[in-house]
Amino acid sequence: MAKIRDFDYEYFIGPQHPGATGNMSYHVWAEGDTIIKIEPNLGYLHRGFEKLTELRHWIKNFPLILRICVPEPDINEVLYAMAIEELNEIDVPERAQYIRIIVLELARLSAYLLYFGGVAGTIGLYTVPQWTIGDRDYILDLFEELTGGRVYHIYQTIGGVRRDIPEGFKERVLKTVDYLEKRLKDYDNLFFQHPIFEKRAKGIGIVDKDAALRFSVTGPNLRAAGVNYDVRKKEPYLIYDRFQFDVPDMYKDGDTYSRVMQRRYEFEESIKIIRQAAADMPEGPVNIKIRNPFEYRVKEGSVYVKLESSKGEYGFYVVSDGGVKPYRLHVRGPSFSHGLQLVRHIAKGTNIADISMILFSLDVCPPDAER
Amino acid sequence: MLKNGVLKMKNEEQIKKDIETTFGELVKVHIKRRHRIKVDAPKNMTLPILAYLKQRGFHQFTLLTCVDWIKKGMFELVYNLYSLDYNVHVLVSTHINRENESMPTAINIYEMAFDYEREIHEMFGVEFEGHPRLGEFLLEDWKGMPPMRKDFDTRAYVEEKFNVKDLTKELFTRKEQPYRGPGSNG
Amino acid sequence: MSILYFFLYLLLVTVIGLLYMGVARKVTAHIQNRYGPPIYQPILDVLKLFGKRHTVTHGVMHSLGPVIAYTGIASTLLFLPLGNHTPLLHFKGDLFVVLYLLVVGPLGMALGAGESSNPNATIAMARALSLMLGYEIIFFMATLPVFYHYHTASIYKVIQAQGVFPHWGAIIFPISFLAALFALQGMMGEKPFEIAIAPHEIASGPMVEYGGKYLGLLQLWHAVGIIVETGLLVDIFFGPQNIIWFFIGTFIVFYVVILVNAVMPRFRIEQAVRFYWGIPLLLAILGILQVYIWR
Amino acid sequence: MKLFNFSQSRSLWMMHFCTGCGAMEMPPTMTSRFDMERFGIIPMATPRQSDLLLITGYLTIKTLKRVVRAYEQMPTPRYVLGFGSCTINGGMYWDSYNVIKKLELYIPVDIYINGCMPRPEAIIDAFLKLREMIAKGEANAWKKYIENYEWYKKNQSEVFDVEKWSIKNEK
Amino acid sequence: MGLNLKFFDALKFLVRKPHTVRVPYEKKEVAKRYRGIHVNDWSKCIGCGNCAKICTCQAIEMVEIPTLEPKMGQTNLRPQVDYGRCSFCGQCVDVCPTGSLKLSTEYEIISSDVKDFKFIPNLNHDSGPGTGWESDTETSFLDFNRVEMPERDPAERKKDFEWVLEGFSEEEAIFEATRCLGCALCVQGCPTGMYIPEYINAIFHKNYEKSVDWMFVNNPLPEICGTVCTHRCEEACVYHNRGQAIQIRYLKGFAAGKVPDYEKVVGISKKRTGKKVALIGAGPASLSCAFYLRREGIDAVIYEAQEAPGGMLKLGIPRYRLPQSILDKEIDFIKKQGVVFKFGTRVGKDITFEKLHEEYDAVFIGTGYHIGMTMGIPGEEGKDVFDAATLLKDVSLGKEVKIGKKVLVIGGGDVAMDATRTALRLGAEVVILSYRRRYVDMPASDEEKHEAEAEGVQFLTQTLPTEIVRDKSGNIVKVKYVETEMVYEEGAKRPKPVPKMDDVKEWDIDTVIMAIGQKPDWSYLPEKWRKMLKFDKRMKNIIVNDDMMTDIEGVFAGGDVVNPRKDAISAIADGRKAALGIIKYLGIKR
Repeated sequence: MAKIRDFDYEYFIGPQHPGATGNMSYHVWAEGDTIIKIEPNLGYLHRGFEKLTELRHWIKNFPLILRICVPEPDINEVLYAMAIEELNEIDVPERAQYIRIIVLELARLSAYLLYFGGVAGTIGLYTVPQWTIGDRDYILDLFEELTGGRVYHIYQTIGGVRRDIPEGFKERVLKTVDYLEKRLKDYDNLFFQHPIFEKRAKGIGIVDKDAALRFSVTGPNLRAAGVNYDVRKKEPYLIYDRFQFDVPDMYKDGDTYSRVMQRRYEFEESIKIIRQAAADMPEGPVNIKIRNPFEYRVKEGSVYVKLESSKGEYGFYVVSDGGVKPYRLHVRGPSFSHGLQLVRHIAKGTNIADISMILFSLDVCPPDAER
Repeated sequence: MLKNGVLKMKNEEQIKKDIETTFGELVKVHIKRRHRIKVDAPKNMTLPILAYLKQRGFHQFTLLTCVDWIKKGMFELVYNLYSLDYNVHVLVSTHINRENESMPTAINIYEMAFDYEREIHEMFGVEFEGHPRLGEFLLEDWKGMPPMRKDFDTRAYVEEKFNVKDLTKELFTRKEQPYRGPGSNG
Repeated sequence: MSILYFFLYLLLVTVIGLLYMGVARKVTAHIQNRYGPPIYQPILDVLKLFGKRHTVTHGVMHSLGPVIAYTGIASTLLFLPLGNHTPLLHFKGDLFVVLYLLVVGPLGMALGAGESSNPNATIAMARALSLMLGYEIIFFMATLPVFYHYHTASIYKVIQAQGVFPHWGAIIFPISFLAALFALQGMMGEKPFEIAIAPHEIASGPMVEYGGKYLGLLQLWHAVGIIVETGLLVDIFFGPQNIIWFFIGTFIVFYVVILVNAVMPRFRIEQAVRFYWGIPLLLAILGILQVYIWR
Repeated sequence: MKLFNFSQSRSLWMMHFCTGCGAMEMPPTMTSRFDMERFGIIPMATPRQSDLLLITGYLTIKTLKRVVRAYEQMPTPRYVLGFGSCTINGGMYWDSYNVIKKLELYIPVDIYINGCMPRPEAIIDAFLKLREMIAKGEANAWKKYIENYEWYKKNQSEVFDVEKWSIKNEK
Repeated sequence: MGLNLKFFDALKFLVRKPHTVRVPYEKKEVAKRYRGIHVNDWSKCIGCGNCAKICTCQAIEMVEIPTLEPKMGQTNLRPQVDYGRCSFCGQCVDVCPTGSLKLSTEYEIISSDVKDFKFIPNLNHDSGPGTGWESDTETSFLDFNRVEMPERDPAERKKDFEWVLEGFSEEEAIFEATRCLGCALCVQGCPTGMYIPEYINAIFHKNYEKSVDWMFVNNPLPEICGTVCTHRCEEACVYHNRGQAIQIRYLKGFAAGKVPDYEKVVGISKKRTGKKVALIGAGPASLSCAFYLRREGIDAVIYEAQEAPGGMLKLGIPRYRLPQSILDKEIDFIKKQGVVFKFGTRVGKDITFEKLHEEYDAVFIGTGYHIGMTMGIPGEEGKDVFDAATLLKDVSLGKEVKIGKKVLVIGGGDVAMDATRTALRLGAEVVILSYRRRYVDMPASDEEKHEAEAEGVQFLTQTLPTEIVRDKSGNIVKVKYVETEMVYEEGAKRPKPVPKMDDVKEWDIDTVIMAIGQKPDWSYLPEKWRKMLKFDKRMKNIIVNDDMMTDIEGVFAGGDVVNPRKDAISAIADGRKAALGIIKYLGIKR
């Protein structure tokens, strides 16, 4: 029982702690059960990606770059490809765009399933992670079939995707999506409408509209605070402007419950997008030839590209000096805004019992903040 | 993919005009494409521009990044701001000397700059005047040159630190013949 | 002789308790859409823990904690009849002794955990003890009508008095039984009252600094505790007439407990205590009122 | 002893310490699709209770300090499973300035699985192999750590300040 | 607390069968495209090292396999994969030019020993075609289609002797140059071992002067080679295994053409050593030899029987293939280096070999094959029967040659192609090419065959002329021929043509050109000297040592008289090698 001046406890959440989101640690000062101060301590996952990308050819960075965000690696690949395509003014074939949409939305589904499991796990509802992560495996099976890898897909390339979809893949996607939709009812019963969950989650870890804007929160966390901001709608990248989908806006409280439920309804919207993309997918080529991977050059310039990940706005700032390697690549991870400064702000005064639920509900993913 | 000129860029042009009229000729504003404006500003004008933009409703401090232009001997700091109302990213870029020059901190304008500045300080060694805590951020017990600088050779560092051999050597290279035959020009 | 008898008794209860734990894991696994470990898994776990060579202690009290806990729960067995057998010790009012001894376990843990200087353990013990405030009173109040009804405070007597099927405490006092079930959930530290362990919040709480043999002892404590706690409920509300009946009874009660455990998240500590002082307390009071009305 | 080895092999409590990418294939392995608990392997929240340390991928220097510390807190016999390419020879991060390259220099490793990251099936196979080794009494890497303590400490001190990060009263 | 108890719904799973895959008792099928452990088909692998180059993790190392022999377009290196690095991205597969490397559906290596994770993959794990991560020409990063060289319209071009090609535009050239992976296998194909990846890379960077600088290291006639070379390098090119090789030849021609003045790039040697060397014949071998001798300050004097330099480049290759301007440019540059040409001086007649041997420090024989052979069939004596070498020589030198309207060309080599096309340009209306083997067996290069066909030459393969029938005035009227049959013999490399002698057919022909081969002329060499030289079995080629020196001290030889590959680039290579040999022989320090 370490006494630190006025505080009762000095206390670590992580790096080795089931309640920490990923491998990051929070240094907590608490008085009794109430947190007085919290200080994120990052760097456990710092691999120096930005340095490593500068040492590799443009194409060689694809296997590397996606490792930044483990739960949803595809966003990195797609963003990186988008950055190159924008700098080099490449038109991506239509079919590749549709495949990208399907991949991105499937990745979102899988990230959300992991998220639901994570949040439920923090309050001890261990059946939910067992279900959701088990069901997530069916999405991974789809990925494996499409891309050859379960988690790291390395499927994108400059100007498209590396392989066309296998035969019968669309049907299997739709089947899996149907299954997940069916299972969502089970999750509703056990988790989303569970009275104890509602009791524990409501009014906890409130990020109201002001705080959300002040701390540059993005993504579902911002939408749960009542700000309707979705990159897919505001600045439709790829071909998101062709799909009919809504951004759910029934939750405006910004508390843990809103954040979870916001994602639960976005889950359904993603399923809608996948169905449309599978239905509308045209025939045609899926990539362009880059001809020589060792001499591929990107025109001089800088570009900021962003997309909507399951955690928020994910952006790449890419600088090219016209060479075979990127000159500078800076990753803007959504966790940088809602995992550090925001946590410092909102964790004050919360109960130790809730802190890990709050962190999980914010969906703090340390690797995208540390890189 | 959105390209220049596909749609009308009313917001972008208005902001461009406003910044130009407010800050005069020293500040150069380019509309890079829809939703993206780049502002090249001298160092002393940067923070006023940020303050001005904040007041204009650019609530989101998206990113602070630094680019090491080692040949020019400059660091380029890029403040990336976003406004929900205008739906525009403004990238305010400024250059400072690589050595012996510091930048005033932006945390009084944008709180979010706190951690970004810590990161830039750690990775590039840029000093931010007035920042309360520029300490260790991602690295622990790091000694020596900040790793993201262009002149930091990570492979050589790894060879030495982790006792790994021959990283700097490419594993497959064509054997260069040093002598170029009698046709050699010199 | 009776000492030997006691140890046999203890061994039987420990093994069966461990098997119950195995069943719990298996059942939970099935609800979670998977197979789960074999039923004898907890026995292997304990064997392994006792085989660990190198263990660390944080002082005498830290090592003593599990011992106190285990001996506390083991001595409870002295008073607990497994069916219609005479327990090794029984006298008037042994219920109170049992209820008291049940507290020894957590207390021992509290002492040990306090020594370990790990904030997680300290928080956990604070939680465990405040949770006790909730369920102990409910449990006591829920059992009160039964003892009152049979005019005795001896568990053995109560069993004998209950006799066969329709004369069970659970049928005569269903409201109290319900309250006792609520209390049992908390007493066994199962969800939604798994607050003291809470791996996601405080890294398995009191056990955080225990390893090896100490942890093995705590596992045994838990195993015996399962039988003792469910057994107490069965003894009081079902009046088991023989040992098979007793174990069937405890199994059914335990099964219900783990089913609830599987579909529940955990409360926050003050929510749990508040919960106990809500409906269960009401039920318990209603149970007591029932005795009055009955008469 | 045999009984102990057997029960140890059937009951491996792994430390809930997930670092790096490999951590992403642990949830599927642990949860219903592959269900690791069938083999008696469950995650444990603290090093004191664990037998098995999974190094699921790369270790940054900052994490290595904690890993060594956690490893030293684990009761013997303890086992280490190196997961994926990164633990073997640096993997993807072979030229990263903040990631260690060869895990075996810093803590002894019983078994490695290749893959980036390994599939759940491979993970389970590795567990089964480890289980076999333990049952036969072959998994003795933890003894190496005690025997070659100085050597490991020397290697560790090359990447971080051991004095600052060691626990005095434990070995 | 609400009364929502729907969560008990979850208990329904108690009675359901879990969806767990009970590994290892059950197996989940691995996806077909799974990226597992590498498999390398050694029968296809050429050891180009591109997999090692693209590997982000430096997991792949090229290891020398002593049991393998390096061949043309193939090294004895094979990839060794370190699974302590590999991240299974499959980029090595997508960049593999031959498609030998793939990732199989096997994924497991479990071991306590770090060493087990590093091995050389071969076919051990393969689960068969169609499984694992494979790449075909469509999915590969590489583009297996070359940029076609633009040609003039066949109907137009066959009317004159202007160059048939139009040349690359800069854009096309750079686009084509992009394809070069820099693996340098082509260098093995090139007799003179040019720095091909380097100069192509320089072209990619639009740095043509740098490019030419690289070329001059071992080829003083880059633009000529860039136009008419037999481009063995392209056969060795990694793209050749599954698609079209890079247009190395034309890229070279393009870059050399972009540099109007070589002097700026290569400079002129001002060295003087006082030694002098005589070179017999002004063909590519002598030109090359003379150039490199001059670079080291040795005086080179070339004796040439004809009035123009270039040897076969000038006399054998028609102008529509190699324009005079290119020839002039390169030979002028060699002249500028200070090489002395003595035209119209036939050794043996105008000056004796002994004298050369006495006067000069060394002698280089680069006389080549310039006497056309004939078939020896009835009726070949007389007018309107030409041998191709003479015909081409006369045409090149601008002499008037008269041929008929219906021309038969016999033979299937490059010279035969040149003869047919020259005949067309000389006004022939029908040109028939007769070859005794099949079309695929023709030694002529594919381009020339296609070009000739496009211009309207009729290919009659598997035919053998047996007699030339003349009328009373000696004019040819007919050629009798028989068809042949290809017969495979045990142990033979290729099938042998066997004529069906009993079925004689005939063509209406008025001119016959024989292009069945050439031979050297040794008449200038006195008997005494000839005896001192060592020849091969067929008494055609001189045998030389590694320094290109013959058995006579100080007499070097090169080009067609030495080299079994009768092409310009081999001659250039020989010349260069001989120059190095002479420099060594004369004891000049570089």
